[in-house]
Amino acid sequence: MGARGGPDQARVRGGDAMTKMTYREAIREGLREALSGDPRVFLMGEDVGRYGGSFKVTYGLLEEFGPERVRDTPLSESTFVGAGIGAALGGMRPIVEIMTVNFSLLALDQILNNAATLRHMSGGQLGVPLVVRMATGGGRQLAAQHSHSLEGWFAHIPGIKIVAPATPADAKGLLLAALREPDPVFIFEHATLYAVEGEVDDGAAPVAIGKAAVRRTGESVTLITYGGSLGKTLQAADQLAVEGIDAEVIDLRSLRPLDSAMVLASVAKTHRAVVVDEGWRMCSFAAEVSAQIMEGGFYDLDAPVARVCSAEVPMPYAKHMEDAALPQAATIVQAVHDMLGAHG
Amino acid sequence: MPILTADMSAGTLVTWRKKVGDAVKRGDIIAEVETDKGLIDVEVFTGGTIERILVQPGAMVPTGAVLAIIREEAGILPAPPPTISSPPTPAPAAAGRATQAPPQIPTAPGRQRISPLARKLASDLGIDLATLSGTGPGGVIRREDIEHAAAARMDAAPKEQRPSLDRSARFRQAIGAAMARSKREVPHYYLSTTIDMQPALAWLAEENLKQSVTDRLLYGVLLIKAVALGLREVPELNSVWRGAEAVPSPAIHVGVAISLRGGGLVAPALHDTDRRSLTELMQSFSDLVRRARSGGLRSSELSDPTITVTSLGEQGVESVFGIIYPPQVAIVGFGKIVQRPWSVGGEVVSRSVITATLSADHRVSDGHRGGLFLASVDRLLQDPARL
Amino acid sequence: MTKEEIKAAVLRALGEVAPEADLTSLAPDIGLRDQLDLDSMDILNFVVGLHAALGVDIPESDYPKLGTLDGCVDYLAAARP
Amino acid sequence: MTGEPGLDRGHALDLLRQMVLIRRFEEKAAELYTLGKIRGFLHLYIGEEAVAVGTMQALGPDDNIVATYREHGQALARGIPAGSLMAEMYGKASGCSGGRGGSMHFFDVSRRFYGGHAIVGGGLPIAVGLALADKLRSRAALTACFFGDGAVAEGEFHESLNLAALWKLPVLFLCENNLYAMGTALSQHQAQIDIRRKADAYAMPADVADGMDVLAVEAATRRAAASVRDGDGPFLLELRTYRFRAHSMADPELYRAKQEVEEWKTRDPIARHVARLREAGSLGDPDLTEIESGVAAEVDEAVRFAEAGPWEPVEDLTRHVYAAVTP
Repeated sequence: MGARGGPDQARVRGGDAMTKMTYREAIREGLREALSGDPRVFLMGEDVGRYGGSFKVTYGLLEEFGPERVRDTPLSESTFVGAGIGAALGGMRPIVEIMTVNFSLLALDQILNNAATLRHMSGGQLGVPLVVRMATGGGRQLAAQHSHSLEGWFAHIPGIKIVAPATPADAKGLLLAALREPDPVFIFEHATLYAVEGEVDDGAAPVAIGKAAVRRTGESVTLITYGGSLGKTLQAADQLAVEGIDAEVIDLRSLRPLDSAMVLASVAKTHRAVVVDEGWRMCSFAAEVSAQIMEGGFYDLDAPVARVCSAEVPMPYAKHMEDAALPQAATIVQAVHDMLGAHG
Repeated sequence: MPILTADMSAGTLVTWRKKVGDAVKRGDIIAEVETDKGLIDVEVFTGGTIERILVQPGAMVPTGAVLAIIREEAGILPAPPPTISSPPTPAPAAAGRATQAPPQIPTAPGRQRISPLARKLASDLGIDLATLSGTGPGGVIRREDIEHAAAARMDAAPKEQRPSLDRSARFRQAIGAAMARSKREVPHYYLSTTIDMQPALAWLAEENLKQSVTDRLLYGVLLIKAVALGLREVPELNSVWRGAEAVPSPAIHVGVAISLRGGGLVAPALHDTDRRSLTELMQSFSDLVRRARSGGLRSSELSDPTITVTSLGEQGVESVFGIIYPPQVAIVGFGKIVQRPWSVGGEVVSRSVITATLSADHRVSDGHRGGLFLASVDRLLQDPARL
Repeated sequence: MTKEEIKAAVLRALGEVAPEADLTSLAPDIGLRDQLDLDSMDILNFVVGLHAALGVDIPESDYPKLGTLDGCVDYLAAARP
Repeated sequence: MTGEPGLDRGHALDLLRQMVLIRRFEEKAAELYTLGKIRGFLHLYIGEEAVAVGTMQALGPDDNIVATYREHGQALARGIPAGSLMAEMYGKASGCSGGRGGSMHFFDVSRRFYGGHAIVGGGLPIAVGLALADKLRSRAALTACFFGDGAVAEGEFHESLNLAALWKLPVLFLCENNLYAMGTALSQHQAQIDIRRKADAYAMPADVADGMDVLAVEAATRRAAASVRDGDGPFLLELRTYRFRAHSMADPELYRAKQEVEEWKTRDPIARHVARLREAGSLGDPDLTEIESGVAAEVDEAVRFAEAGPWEPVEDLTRHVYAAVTP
């Protein structure tokens, strides 16, 4: 647990123009806009204040908005998430940072039995307008306890929404959208994305939750992924293009609700689907996407849906072992080759 | 008997704490009951005196059963026992809707809705999908649609040409068309060999004496088993064409040519021929013959063979070179068993022999491999006990 | 059993093996295999049928004696106690 | 008797009436459970009435309440109509949670009653959050958080008391210590059984009161609430009480001696309060009869309301999973 390198200088922001900034800066912009725009908004989490955020996302916000609205918490995940729920019941718009999804396991009771359940169980009386941000995923040699991908667990729960921004623009757009939701929204930020740069439209409206995006159009196979795996999937698509295989790449952006219509429309065109997901294969989020394709697009399929997931092992520390465990561009290309038959 | 635990449906009365004639008031404990969670006190909710006890200690009774009668004091009138309107049983549709899969997305126009299984079967049986309409939900083409088409094709080859043809003539026409296509498209090569049948026939006669007549074996079954075991040594002959590729099939299903009375031929499969005993093969073979002649074959039996064996010995023909049935890649033929001079240990004797032939698809195997196969069939027949 | 009853049993067994054949016009002294196009499977089923109907156990070596209808009747009459 | 000097008769009679209402309501609930009208789990409050009624006197309409699955007493004392509670236990749509929660999950936002919580200790972080919101919005109110001695063993007890004390949040932690966490006596699950002293670990003021004496409970709660309202941060008040009935309807009570139950019954909160009032000449038989018949009528009306209540249409199964309209 710890940040890399010094804080990145905030880019000079033009008027309504596009600005090139990193994923973490885009989130910081979103947080700054939210804090200055709505007095009900406040941040809570471990080391979000003086330390500037373990991934440097909340750097500078304590100085700008003060300790009342940027609150470092004790290492009490269950209680500061529960307090976030309570404050949301009390009329606030809290943004809770759980440093990484690995520590969210300590707060799962509050998330499942309170955040996701209170509205339904109270007959509609209680709403929980809460945003929770979590870093997620492997690939940084942090070994088994710090490399989990559990989107499948959270997306299983009715009553909450799950988003996984893959680009700086979505990192800001989905955060702003989440803040307008009357129900809890969990934002999964892949830890390898924080330093990735991209264009962000300063005046952009919040991104609609529940809408996927086509990052690359293609005819012969649909590659479906989200969050930290988008880069590898686009790399695989480029390699396939060299071999004359034209792959369409869909970035789901939102896992619950899932944009099944967009996925099925693409499969109806390409008749083949590969789902890329860093979760472990069994009961992964990819399993749900595959099931929905089978249920909704059965007669469009020319081949069984393929899934490229992490090896079913606790994440090893050694680089070559971790790389072997995680989905890679090469394994995605191989999955497409297997699907199309030897001569591709 | 009161409901005392969440999922209690019956209880055993253990002891009475009051007896007939005792006065009781609301809240008194009048008995103890054994439940799935243990011994629990029974509370009374009305005042009065116990008039009659109906259930004796040790008896197990369902919840709601009357345990005792209490004559209430005139003064206190308890609220009438509330009548409960039971919760509506959920209308299946309504309750189901919340758990239903996303609706089917309409397929693009021109895209046929056909199940993968039906698509595979159609290509195996050479059924043209363009003309077919499905009977599945929303007009989906399913397996039985292909089977009906295949059966219909058997009955009605191109109708418009000869509407008055009888069934077997039309059937011969359909087989003729398939044979012609196979002859044109498949590069056949042909091999033949003569096999000493003496050891097999001697062993068979002896075996049949030991069996009852219902278990009696025909020599044809020995030939079929020898072919099946031979295929294990030359597996490419057991391949089946899948699209543009001949794929060796893991299972060996020998199709046995059966002539139908009044002309016509079918070759249904004896499934897993190599793994079944001679007696089992005999029973299945006999069953196939009976059903073939009464029109009771299943379409899978027609589409499953991975190779075919044809025998014209009974018609007095010494050797027969068959035409391969697509999508198979080989056909084995057996002629009549005849007496021939045969050198045994340097001495010429008269032996019962048979001519075995192989017609095979040169794209998948070559003469050398075909020869190896016939040699192994010959070798297997020399040791019939191990077939 | 009289010869007539044996002949009826033989015809019934033949009918099961070759259901579409016209047995009324069967020549009693011409080979059954040729008249009815019977193969070795049919002969085996015919023998099994006779065994079931008349309880007679016919060894393979006696098959030639069952070549014609009369042959069958004579053989079976002799074989039955 | 530690009653206030110059005991106000009207107030004392009202306390009695509220305790009798809880007692008779719970007895009727037990009866309806044996008839199968109320299903699932049912945790009765009989014996602890003084805690709910006494503490509620120190809480105002702006204060928030977070309780546990043994919350019938708190709900009635907070003023939620007995009919809507009974209807909820019948599973009717007219119940205070729309038939969705049942006995363990009463909610009434109009009275800031944020629920029965069935996860032991699960309510504490919620209470901390409510108090945090009020502090951030500078809203003069406190959050009363009820929990049992069982919750003291949960990690969330430590986390919540620490966070509330650290951020000086207006939380009144009310520990209803009835000596048993279901079937486990206090000494079987706590190294330190003097619960009040645990507050020292968080530099939090604390007190203890006799949970069987409604006036003592009221007095202690007023003092504790005053400390919280003065901005001194949270307060832990331990109320030592006892439940006369099993943990829940399915409990053969193997873990405690019948003798111990009988001993505690001699300190029945209602009987003690009646005796005190008779001694002070403030209560005569007619008053008692009037209270009993008034309560009996209210409980019968609650049953009729529940019986007549409609079932929620099955088509509404998926309503309230998410808010109806998203932006």
